[in-house]
Amino acid sequence: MELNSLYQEVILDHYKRPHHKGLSELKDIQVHHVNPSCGDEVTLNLSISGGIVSDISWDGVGCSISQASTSIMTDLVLGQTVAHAYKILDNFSELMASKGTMVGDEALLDDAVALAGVSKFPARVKCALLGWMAFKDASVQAIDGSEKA
Amino acid sequence: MELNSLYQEVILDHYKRPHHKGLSELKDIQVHHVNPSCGDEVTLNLSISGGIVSDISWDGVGCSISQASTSIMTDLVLGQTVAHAYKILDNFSELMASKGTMVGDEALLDDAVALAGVSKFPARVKCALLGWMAFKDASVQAIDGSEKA
Amino acid sequence: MKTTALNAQVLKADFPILQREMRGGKKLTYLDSGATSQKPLSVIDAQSNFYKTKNAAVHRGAHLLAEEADEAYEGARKIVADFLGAHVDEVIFTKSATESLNAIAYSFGNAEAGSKFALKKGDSIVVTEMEHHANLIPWQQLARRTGATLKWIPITDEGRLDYSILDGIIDSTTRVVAFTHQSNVLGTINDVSKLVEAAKKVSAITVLDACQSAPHFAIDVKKLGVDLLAFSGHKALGPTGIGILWGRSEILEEMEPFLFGGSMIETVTMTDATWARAPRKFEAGVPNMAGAVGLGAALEYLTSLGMENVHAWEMELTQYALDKISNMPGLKVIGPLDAVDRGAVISFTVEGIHPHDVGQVLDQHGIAVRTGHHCAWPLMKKFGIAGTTRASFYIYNTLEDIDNLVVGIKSAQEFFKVG
Amino acid sequence: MKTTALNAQVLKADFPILQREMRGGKKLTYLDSGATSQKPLSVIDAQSNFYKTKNAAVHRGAHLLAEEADEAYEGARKIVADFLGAHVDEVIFTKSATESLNAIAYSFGNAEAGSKFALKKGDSIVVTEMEHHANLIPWQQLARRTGATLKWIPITDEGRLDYSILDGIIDSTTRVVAFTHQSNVLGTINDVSKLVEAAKKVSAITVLDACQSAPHFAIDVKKLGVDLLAFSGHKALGPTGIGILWGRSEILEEMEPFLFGGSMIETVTMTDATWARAPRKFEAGVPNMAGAVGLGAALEYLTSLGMENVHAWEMELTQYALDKISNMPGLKVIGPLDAVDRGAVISFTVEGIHPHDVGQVLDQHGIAVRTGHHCAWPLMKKFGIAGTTRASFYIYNTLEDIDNLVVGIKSAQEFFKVG
Ligand SMILES: Cc1ncc(COP(=O)(O)O)c(C=O)c1O
Ligand SMILES: Cc1ncc(COP(=O)(O)O)c(C=O)c1O
Repeated sequence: MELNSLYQEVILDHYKRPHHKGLSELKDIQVHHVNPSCGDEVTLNLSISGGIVSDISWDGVGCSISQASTSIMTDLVLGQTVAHAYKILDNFSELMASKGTMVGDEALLDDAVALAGVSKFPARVKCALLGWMAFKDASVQAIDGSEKA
Repeated sequence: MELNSLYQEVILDHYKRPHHKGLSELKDIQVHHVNPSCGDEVTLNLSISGGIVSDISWDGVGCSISQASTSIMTDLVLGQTVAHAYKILDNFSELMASKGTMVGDEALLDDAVALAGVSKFPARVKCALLGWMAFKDASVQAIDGSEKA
Repeated sequence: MKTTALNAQVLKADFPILQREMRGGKKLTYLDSGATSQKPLSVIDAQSNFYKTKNAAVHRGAHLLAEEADEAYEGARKIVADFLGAHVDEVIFTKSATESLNAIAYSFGNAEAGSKFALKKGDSIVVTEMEHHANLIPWQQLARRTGATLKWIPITDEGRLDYSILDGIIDSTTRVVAFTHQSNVLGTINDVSKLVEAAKKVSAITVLDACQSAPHFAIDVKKLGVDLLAFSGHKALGPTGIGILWGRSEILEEMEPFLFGGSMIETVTMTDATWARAPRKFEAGVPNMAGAVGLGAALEYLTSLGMENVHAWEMELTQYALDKISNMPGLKVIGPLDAVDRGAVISFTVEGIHPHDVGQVLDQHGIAVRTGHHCAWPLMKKFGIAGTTRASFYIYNTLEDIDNLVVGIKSAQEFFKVG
Repeated sequence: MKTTALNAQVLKADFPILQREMRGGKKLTYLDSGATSQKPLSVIDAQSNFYKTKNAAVHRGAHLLAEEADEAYEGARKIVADFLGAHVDEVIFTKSATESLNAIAYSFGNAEAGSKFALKKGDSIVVTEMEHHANLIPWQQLARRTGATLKWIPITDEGRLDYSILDGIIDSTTRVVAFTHQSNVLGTINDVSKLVEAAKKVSAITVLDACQSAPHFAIDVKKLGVDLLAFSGHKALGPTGIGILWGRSEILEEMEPFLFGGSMIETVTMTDATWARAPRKFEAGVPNMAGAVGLGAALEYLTSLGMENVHAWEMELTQYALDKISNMPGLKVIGPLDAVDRGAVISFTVEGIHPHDVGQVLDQHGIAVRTGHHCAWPLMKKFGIAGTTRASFYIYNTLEDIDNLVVGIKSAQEFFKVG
């Protein structure tokens, strides 16, 4: 059944018990993103020090896909260099655009490969990307800010 | 051939030698009407005294139908009471709306019955009515004006 | 089961799309007519036949095709007029209700200072808290441009307008009262006569969003008493890209045009132009002729069923669905629970499952519903939710469709281990 | 006769309407494509099939139909983008060129004071004397609302823009230069690069009315260098009720929206709203999905013919027709007499016969032409005429069609005893 390929166990796990959810006090920057077509929202706090994602936390409302994807993303980028985080992000974006033709690079994406099935459901891709786009936006702002400072 | 039913001899005669064309100096009122869909125009001078159309003249550019119809109209209403002119006008309007089902009351409409064929060509009905609508407008204004005076 | 004059199971055969297969080989259970309705073959063919036999630009041609196109287009206008109990010159073709509503707001914005339509600081526009964005944002923008204030009638927890405080909201500053006939989320049908009465008392212009009403029950603009009304063809079995703006003759005669261009003029010079009369004044450019003809065929289809029968069947479906759904564990209906003054739209939340995920599981069952904020975001906030799942019914829906929905929801609850 | 890659006689078979009988049992000779084109079966079927298999509201649904509708709709956007050499996010679906042009003018009108789009007293808008009302009156109105001045580039007796005095018209006050690519009356193709250069020198925004060009020859928005462009689907083999507004990304990003409602927002509260990005920002409401899909099929049809072939064939027709018509006694062509920088539109007057009467006689021969002012009234006044008869050609026209026209005109001259 296709539903199982969309909602893999690991996704449902992240959905029920999301990681890094609840906004931490530590933050260089906070962004708020919405998915206008459904109203889902995410708020993301991000700190970058020495080119490394030193802290990340989030809160929001959304479907299982957006919640799980955001949770997985935070696991993946925390403690990584921004450059490596962007590599993950690019790889994940490509996977999401693949319309079910890619399985995903597990070495790079880890739990995020479980989201590969989402790419077969065009309307859900935006859900999977919501948190990732927030991270991208926040990191750009954080770097811009630190460059100016 | 349908063309002959549209363009009867009498219409072509009025078109080539229109009656009361050329604006007279005498006028209570002048109106200018256009057919926005084709740009045809008519300017009409009208005098009414003692409830009678005492003078009417016109100028304008337009197709054979609009020119002939205006020419015929001026023949019909000049010297008539306004009430009788309206009766002619109503009768003619009805003929134009008849989609080819009426032949027209020759006793009342005289040469205007030659325009009966126009009613089969919906796009041309407006041409046939241009001068008549100008007369109606002018007569209403003339009467309003004289009542106020 | 009561028998109505309308046999939905038989009607399904008129709609080619309802025969198609969905994911997992399931037949389509279409419960999203509130977003857009499906089209009977007669509508699809009316459009095709227009292109195959009489396509030409209307209003401008002296040739036979243009005459026939004109007759078809103006014939469609007459059908719409009859459908609404209106005069034919009061019916304006637009591309959608969204355009119709924006057209009204822009026309008011174009009015000369001092005209009855011109707004200024100190004036107010009144809407309701349950408006679709299409009947909210144009007024926000008009208020912003003119300095007028936007006010709104709040709703009760049941999802009805709070009429008790109407007097405090529609007052001597009110120039426009714009409201929906039926909420596209709650199903609530508003009390038009009460609102019109309040508006008339202060000489405000009334604008009715009939998107969710005109397709579903008989409407008579004279009886409603509003000044302007909008609806979309595509929600009424008609094609996409065609909508209606109806206005009382006296109002249209005085209103400024909205779109400028061909066919809406009387005279034009390089620096100035004067306007044709309504409805021409409001239809600039070559119109959506095939769309109008298709909408004509759609309204003829509805009329042949009888709008009373359409309404009666929808009420039967609504009652049946409300009974079933409101009794399911974990389900909460957002909107009135009784099938009185409410239409065939049911929004609900499922405890523990996000609407998107509910919709996804239903999709797996071949069931098409809408999920999200339904372009009524302020309403969602009022209820403190991110969105709902919405099932909306039309003439081709059967009780079996609702049974399918119930099965689908249960299966979602099982899949997500809730309820 | 030169051979081109396009066989009009064969193409006729793709167009159902060209098989029908006209008055007096004559076959249809359709010479009114400048007003609206006929539709090949592939376009008619594309629309029908959308309704029969994937109709659903785009942008909002989580169900399979909505996904498929979305794919079809966005696929059509991609086809349009490719057709114009544009980026897909630069393509906005409207209902017509008229809407597109009005949308631009209203968007500028909605701009905050001080924005690059906001106009004020002292600013000027430049158009040409050969504009269709749709690219004239919206600017008259914007000028009226903002206090800006409307100026225009006059035309020569031959019917070309008078470029010699461009400098005096496009000057430091100029904020917008809006002009037609090809005149719908004269056939004149304007020198886009010259006008864009003059506009760029003073940092004015350029708006191109491509109604009569995009359907007839290859267009590349990057090469044209304009900022905004509009055309109508129905003149390009597409359905009625669908049009295109193209804008350079940077421009669209900064422009204010025009219609407000569903799908164009990012967030909404009762008092305020923020906008989605282009193209979404400019497409409020449920769009004309079937229309977009039909337009996609139309542009695919044209692309499969090759726009160079379309153009080459039209030039052959134009040359042939100009030779024939300009040599007829009593006939006067209004517009350039040589087939250089001019398109397949020929306007003419027949001495002693009013255009309406010419059209009527032609109609009797099954020939459909347009007569009147062609929504370019100021241009008529410039030439001191009330109107013209206009024959306009497209891919399905043959040399024989032109021969028919000549016979028809002669018969009109005989009937009215002139010439
Ligand atoms: C040059 C030109 N501009 C604008 C228009 C308006 O197009 P539409 O009526 O399809 O909006 C037309 C055609 O009518 C045209 O020929
Ligand atoms: C109540 C209501 N108003 C307005 C609209 C807007 O209609 P459209 O998108 O067809 O313009 C809708 C539907 O989307 C609606 O349900």
